[in-house]
Amino acid sequence: MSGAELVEGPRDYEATLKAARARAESALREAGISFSVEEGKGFVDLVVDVDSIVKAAEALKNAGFTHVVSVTAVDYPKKKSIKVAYHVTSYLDPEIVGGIVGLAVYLPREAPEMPSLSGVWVSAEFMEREVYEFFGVTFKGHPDLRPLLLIPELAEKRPLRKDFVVREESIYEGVPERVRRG
Amino acid sequence: MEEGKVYVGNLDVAAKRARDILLGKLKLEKVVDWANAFSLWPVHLTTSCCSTEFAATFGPRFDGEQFGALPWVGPRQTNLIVIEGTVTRKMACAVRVTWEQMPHPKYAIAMGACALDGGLFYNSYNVVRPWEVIPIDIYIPGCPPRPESVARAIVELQRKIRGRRVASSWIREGWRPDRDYVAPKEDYCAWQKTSPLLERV
Amino acid sequence: MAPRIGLKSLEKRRTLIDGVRSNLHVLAIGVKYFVNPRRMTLVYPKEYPRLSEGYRGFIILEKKKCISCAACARICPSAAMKMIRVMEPDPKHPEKPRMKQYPVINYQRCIFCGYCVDVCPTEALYHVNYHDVVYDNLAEMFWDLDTFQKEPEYKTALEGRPVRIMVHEELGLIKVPVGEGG
Amino acid sequence: MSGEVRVYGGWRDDLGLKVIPTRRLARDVYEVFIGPQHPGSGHMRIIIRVDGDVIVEADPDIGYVHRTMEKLGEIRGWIKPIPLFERMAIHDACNITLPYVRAVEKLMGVEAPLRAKYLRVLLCEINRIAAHLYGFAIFGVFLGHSTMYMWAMGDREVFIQLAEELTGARLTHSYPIPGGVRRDIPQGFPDMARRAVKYMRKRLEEYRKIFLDNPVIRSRLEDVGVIPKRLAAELGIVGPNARGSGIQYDVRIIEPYEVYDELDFEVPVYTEGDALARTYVRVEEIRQSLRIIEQVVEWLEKKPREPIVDESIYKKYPPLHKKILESQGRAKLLPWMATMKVPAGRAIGRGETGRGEIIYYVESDGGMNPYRVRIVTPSARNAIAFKYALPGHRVMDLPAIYGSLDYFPPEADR
Repeated sequence: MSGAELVEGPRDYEATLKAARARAESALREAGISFSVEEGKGFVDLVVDVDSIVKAAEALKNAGFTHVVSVTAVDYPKKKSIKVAYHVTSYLDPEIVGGIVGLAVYLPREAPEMPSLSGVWVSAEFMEREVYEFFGVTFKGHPDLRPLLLIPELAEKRPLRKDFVVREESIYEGVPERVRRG
Repeated sequence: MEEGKVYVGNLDVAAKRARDILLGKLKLEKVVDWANAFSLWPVHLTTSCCSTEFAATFGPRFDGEQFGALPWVGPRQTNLIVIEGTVTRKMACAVRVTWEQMPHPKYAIAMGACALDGGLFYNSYNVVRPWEVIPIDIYIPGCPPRPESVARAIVELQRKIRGRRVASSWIREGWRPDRDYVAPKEDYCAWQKTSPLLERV
Repeated sequence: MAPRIGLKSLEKRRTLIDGVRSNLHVLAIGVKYFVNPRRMTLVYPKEYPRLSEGYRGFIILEKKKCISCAACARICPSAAMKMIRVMEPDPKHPEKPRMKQYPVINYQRCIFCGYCVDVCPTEALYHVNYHDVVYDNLAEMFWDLDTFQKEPEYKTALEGRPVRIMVHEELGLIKVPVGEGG
Repeated sequence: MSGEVRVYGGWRDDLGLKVIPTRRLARDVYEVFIGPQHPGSGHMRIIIRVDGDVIVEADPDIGYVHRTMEKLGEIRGWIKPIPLFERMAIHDACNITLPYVRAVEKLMGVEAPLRAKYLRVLLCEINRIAAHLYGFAIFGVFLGHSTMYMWAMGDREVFIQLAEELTGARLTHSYPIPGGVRRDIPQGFPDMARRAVKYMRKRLEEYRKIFLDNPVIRSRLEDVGVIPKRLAAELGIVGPNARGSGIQYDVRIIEPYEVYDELDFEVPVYTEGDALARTYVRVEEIRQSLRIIEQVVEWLEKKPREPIVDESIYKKYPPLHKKILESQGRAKLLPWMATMKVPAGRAIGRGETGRGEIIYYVESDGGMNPYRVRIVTPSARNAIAFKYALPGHRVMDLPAIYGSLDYFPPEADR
């Protein structure tokens, strides 16, 4: 890695993202994996099938995406699915450095399960543990799947799912009697 | 002394004798309170982000040492606990264990909105109120409080100790007459016993 | 005029002379500050910093200006600002009392972000420029409407004299005593 | 089994990288629990397994300050999460909230005026310096170098004073809002900032002598906790820790936000990857931040004052608000902001905080609350470095490595 291009100065992120997207798409196509694209501002998600996700991850890793920046899970109770997106990028390849591409998969909300990608990207290990405790997604083949941030009894409740409701106080609520009387 | 227990030296008896001499014979309550007020040693327990301001209090600009307070590492050698911000469910155990390790007479200051009523995290599922875990003497509002506020809390605590004879009466009675002893509402360490974290191979 | 990346590497210093020289440097600095110490410590509470006018300290209500719009309570991120309803004489019809709502504040929760002051359409709320007030019980910290209109007792001002903190080119922070007026 | 785990002398690239299985234990290996109440004031626990006094495995047990930011971010509207997310790293407040604000701005389609952008950069750099100095102070505590603690804490106050004059709060500024900032610079601020810059430049020379080139410190940091370049890239560690390992990455260059592409500064990268290199990166960054502050202050002084909020907000201002903005430089908020709606969409906002890259994934369904806010903080990504940097070192190197990684638990746990 010469990295000579980096030293030049500020880079155009749109161009980087375009290059990263093209690189990822061609890598998936070469591996014979079908995918659909979901656009976002500042990144792009490539949605694949659960069965082909390990192959897709390996293809992306070989294409130069070195690490995972975020394993993002979103709960959609209406669609009865949980989306898990591995947002990956590269540190070493000057052409795509910093361009965020998501490798996403939709899982059923009841008993979501998918193969762990921490074998491909080591940096996903802690983030997968996080998704496990907050959403209840089981990662098959994860070396060490246990709650990371929460105590076990709270992790059982899967707090980031939409049916775990945390209520805001209203603007009249919670005033003690002494204060209300003035 | 209890049968079957090994003590190194007879500390209990010595402490009782010292107490009888200091408070019984010599009537040195004032001296005891004065000495106690100017040797507040906060334990180095950081529960959350107010620790940045707590560190600043003992930095050069505000210099907490001028009040006779210096953060110390081992809980066994300290007598003041400053709850620096949010106490989470996982941390509550550490707070309680640290508090129980500290020798009497001991005091607690709750620092910041999170340590009073949860502050921004009042409806968070992972936050406990520290006054449910340990009894608190002084509350400091703010998020985070300024270092002067922490200094003010230490000054107020010193006044409270000297004005209400807190330390001497505590030593004599063995408990704080001006404050009910707060037993924790639940066993905050329960999760550790069942935690998969400690699973053995 | 553009940011760039600068590749550097550490200078290794392995020889004995280097080590001795560095040690002497350290000692020289120690001697320098021993001879010419630099003191920035505030002797609290004998002196206390007079904070700038824009400082976000305790929030006080000017009831006359309040129009009961509840914008402050709605924007409060920690739900510390609450609305209470009180009966008071109507200026237009003195015989008929009317219901009006006013904010009260819970200093157990307030985070001093100043959103309420900044959102108030009539400037009915303002900050005092001090912050070091402590309490020894929780109930006192939920201010009722009367307390909310009075600035809290500032014990430090009774005990000490104010100093203003300035940034100095050589000494870092310096303190300058302020007179009675400012 | 134990032979597989015992790799003494740090990780090297030619060993190949694999996940360290945490639960494998040899019979003669002892477990040591460090924290959460420990001298280094880190509110986390590291469980290490030692063979003699050589660390064989490290298992960072984090989550002691998990305050459920992501969940609370979903129920508090769009503007209230700014003070909320700020609490992740209150000594780096502007840096940590700005990416969220920028993500919301991307969704709303508004942009801050140029002056507000400069003000944001100004506070970001002041915060960056203060955050690095805080890191040094804690590093000093870790190494038992109490002079460093006192010096860094004292000099940090200079920059806190600057931030306080600018925003009205010591640490928790809640400064950027979607479409602008909350305060303009007060009278006399540029001179004050210049004095602070001059002061800090001189101090950095003394820091070098008393801390960085101090033979005692060097012998504790040099070649300790080496993270090679490829390992750093695969672990995805960020900020000064990555740049200390030769990774040429800084969000201010990769995705220049606000006005960073118009400013003249350098991003220091060291190739050694040890604890000393990481420390040197931070010192260099302070020096570059001082340069940025100088440039920004000059710009702010030269250019005439203009509204520091977006046109769409400014034109809704009643006359009283306009008067306050002119006379006090205080941008008022408008009541609808508490309940505003943001168009549906998904955006990633990122920025370079003192500790590295922070990423906010913000998803909106067009409602009054964000549908999902995913936050990946720099410390959360650096946490994994403990697992790979510690094995092979002696227990007494743990404080040096821990301190050099500049790990801040409230930020990592969110």
